Amino acid sequence: MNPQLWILSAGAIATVLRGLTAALRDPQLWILWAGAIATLGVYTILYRENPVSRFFEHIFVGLSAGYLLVATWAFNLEGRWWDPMIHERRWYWIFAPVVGFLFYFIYSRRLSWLARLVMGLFFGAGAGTFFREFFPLYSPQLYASFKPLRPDAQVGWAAVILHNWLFVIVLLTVLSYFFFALPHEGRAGRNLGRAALLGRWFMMIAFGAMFGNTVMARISLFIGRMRFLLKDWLGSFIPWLAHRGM
Amino acid sequence: MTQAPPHGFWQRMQQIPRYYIYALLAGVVIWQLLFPIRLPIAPSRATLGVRDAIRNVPEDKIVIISVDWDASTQPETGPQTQAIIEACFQLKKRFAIMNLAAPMGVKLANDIALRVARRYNAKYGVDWCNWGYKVGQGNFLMAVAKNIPKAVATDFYNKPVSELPMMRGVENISSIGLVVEVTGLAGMTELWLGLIQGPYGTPFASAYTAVMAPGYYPYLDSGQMKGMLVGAKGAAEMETLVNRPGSAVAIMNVQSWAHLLIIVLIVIGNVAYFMGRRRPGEGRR
Amino acid sequence: MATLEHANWFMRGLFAAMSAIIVASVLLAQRGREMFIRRIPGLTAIEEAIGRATEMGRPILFSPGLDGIGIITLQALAILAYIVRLAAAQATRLIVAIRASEVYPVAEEVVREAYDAAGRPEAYRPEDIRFISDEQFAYALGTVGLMARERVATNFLFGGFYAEALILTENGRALGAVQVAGTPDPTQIPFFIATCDYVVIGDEFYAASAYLTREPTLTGSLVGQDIVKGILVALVLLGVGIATYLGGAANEAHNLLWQALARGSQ
Amino acid sequence: MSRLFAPAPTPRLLAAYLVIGLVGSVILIYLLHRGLGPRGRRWLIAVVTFVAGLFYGLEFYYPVHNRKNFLTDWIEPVSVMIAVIGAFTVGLGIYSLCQVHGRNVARRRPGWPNSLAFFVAFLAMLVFGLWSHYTPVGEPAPKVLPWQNGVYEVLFNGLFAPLQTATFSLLAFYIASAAYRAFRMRTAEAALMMIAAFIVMLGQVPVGAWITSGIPLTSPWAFFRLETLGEWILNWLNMPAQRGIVFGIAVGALAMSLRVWLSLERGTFFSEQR
Repeated sequence: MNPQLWILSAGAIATVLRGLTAALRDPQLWILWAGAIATLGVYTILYRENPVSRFFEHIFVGLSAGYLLVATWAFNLEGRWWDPMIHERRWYWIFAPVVGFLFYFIYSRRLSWLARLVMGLFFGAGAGTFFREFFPLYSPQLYASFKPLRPDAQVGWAAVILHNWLFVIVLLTVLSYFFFALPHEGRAGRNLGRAALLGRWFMMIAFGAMFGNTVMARISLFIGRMRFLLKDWLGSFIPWLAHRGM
Repeated sequence: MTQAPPHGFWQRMQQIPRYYIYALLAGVVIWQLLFPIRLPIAPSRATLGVRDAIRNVPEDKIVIISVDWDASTQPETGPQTQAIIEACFQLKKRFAIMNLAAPMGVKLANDIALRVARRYNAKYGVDWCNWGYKVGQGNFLMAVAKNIPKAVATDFYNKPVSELPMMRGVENISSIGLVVEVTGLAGMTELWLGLIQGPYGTPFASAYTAVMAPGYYPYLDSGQMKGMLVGAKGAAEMETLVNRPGSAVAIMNVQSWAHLLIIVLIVIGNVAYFMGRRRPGEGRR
Repeated sequence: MATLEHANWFMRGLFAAMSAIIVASVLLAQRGREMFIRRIPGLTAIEEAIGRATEMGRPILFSPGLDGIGIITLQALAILAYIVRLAAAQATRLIVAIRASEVYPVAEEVVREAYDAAGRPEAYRPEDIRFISDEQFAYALGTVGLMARERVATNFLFGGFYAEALILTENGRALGAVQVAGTPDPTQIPFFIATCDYVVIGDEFYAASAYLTREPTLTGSLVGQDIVKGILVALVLLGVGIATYLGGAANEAHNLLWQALARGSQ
Repeated sequence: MSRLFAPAPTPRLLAAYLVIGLVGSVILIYLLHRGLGPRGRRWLIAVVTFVAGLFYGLEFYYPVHNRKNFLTDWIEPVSVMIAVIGAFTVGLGIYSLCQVHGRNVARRRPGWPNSLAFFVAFLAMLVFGLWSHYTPVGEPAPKVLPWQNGVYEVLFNGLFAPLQTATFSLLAFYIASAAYRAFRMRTAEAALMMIAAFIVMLGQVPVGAWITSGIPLTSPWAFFRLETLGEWILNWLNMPAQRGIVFGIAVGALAMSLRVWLSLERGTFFSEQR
């Protein structure tokens, strides 16, 4: 190993140690260092599946289960069940845990029908809620599709064609793709088949937009992590990095 | 790789190990983080819609920010939440943070709100508050529509919501001026539109991860949604609107070059594929 | 923005009609009436992909997705049964990669019954139904290792897929395998289109299993849904006609259909 | 009816009502279990599902007099009750996790230290999460937090959040390698999708706007500026296609809800007795 390499690596190790000792004194830096170690631990999976990444995976699943319990009690069960039942003495709240615990009978073979009974209650409530949502959610989608196909005072022919005509054609051809009970044979059937094919082509453009956006989303997750490693973590003890204006 | 040993140039081009590509991506990102080439960011119509929706909230009503996101989308939804909170403080609109799913969201958003509130010396309980993660999804929303203090009960700090100064007079959905949904989860918007915005006409705006945004343009066209932030791009535009450029602007600068890299990779990959196919004997195609 | 706290008479009538059509077609199907469902092109792509694997004498891999026992996974297993029948007839080996532990026993049962139905019970090999891992990315990487080791010629991915779908299809493509995928949720479909030979999109997924299983509730429901979609298309055409007649400015205020759909009863 | 649900006047009476309520419901469940055969049970499940769906749906469709009908006042209390019942199911997921990892530790299966790490992390977050919740620091937060709040912050912002962000940020690498090795324009469909993707991708980022910044905004060719073209594709090609998909999903969800509400799933996979 040539001498320059020695000096370079010794310098790097010294910098990291200086940062680590500073971190031990300030809890805020604990968070930074733990975050950096966790991130680098997960990134070892890029090389290949290894014990470090699997260890961090199990830590994450444990923290997630723990926080779910804390959040369910602290923000829900205490204020919305325990206080009304005990402090406001509304006795009927005792039925909530009783019905709630029926779910756990899914694990016993003889009593599992009781779990399906309370699931039936929730599926029924979910179906009823969807019946209530249907028009408030979808009727605006229907009447927003009533676009005029001829120009008027504000809108010229070019805009009408490029917007309203195209809208109606794309909407109807995409809808035609999802008709399954009508055969694609016979004169009318073949036209339906051609409309469905055109609908599938228009959907490819929509999937192209989703593809482009998904690439943008995934990449910004990584850029966000790299910015944390460079600006927040290394930047906390390497001033040159902190002022890069990231 | 079990393919036949590469012989032509294009075959070798197709067999480049993935670690080179990983290094290429990391290199482009680090280069642009350290030596950013800044380009202007022009807010789109959908982002202006969110800012205007916040501005048009009447004085006596509050804004609900539903933070249905967790750390898996933090680089996009974090700056979105921060920019929306900045806009609420700047435009002097009182807001309440809460969420229906992803319980982490309320804690992450609370940390952001505390940091930003210090800059505007806004007080918890007077200018903003945090209802916490509320179980029940549609059932919770139907209860909130009729009686907020009973449905929400206690806030993030375990205090009864009705005791917070800003919540005095906030009885039901008619005292809510705007709902802003920040999320990467499907189904949340349909709950708010179907059970709150549709029935009671409460204005609704959104901030989505870029993955989800294309699917919700129909709700922008129908006017059910006043505006929409699209991923880190929407957050960067909102940051420029409230002139607090932050992590989203930095991400978008790097994003430009990362997108170019991805497009170049796709083009070269396809050229290598099609050129490689012309050579006979490359295996039955 | 008109508020819609309660339905008006038009919505009551429309909802009652739509619900009656769907329920009636399901009940008719359950009482034995034959319901026509067209054969979707995806099934032809599946047959070609199996033919290719038979020609090359290499195995087929099927992934039923990441979800547990539920509507999407159960219909994916119905498609698996169809593929097993075809593969058994051509004596081509089939490997199933499982993620959710509760899906494992159901998948075993479906595959064994399919081999019996194809008249080749001896071809059923229990060790070809493999539980990889219940963790999302470990499942993806484990399945990719399986593809490379078994030199798989054809990949089928039907069911619920999420962010890891890309790892599966990218490596399948790099190994030169023919890939056919299908999932109802649109978010992963762009990546399947970029890497697979054919993709079954959205509700087509349900149509595929209805066509294969002839399950009365599924076929009846699909026929009922088609009629309701017909009603929606009629409403859109009527609305566009009225809007074109009225012209853009007067559209919202005077379009009766618009008012009927917007203004709830007070 | 509302007199029956009035709060108990004194704590001692409350305790009595609670015990009566608890014992009463357990007895009722026991009688149901003994009294009903398989057919009776399936009938009861179907009736409960139907009534729950009818309650929520009918309130919206039933004629109203000044914005109220006979069900309107019951929506809020019933919704709050069902929401809270749902909160009690949180243990289901955690029970199966503890079962899996508990077995790994008990039987020293390979990788059992990781299962132990699961339990340590689970209990640490549970203890420090609740402890710091009940010792709130108020506002503005003091410079030095009480030590248990400090540990909670390190667990949450130092481990929990970064682990999840880092795991999902791996996807950027997979997209980059897939972009080179797997995204092929082999079919016309894939080519059309890729071209639309390129335009939208460049239209969304500042460098895209810079590439076509040469075209002046006023000229008729401004339509072909990347950011305008991208916006047009998103708003006038992607939007109608997505609305077509939304209508498909709406009708599918309506059919699914009707089948669940009327328990019409008799023939399909649901009827398998686990």
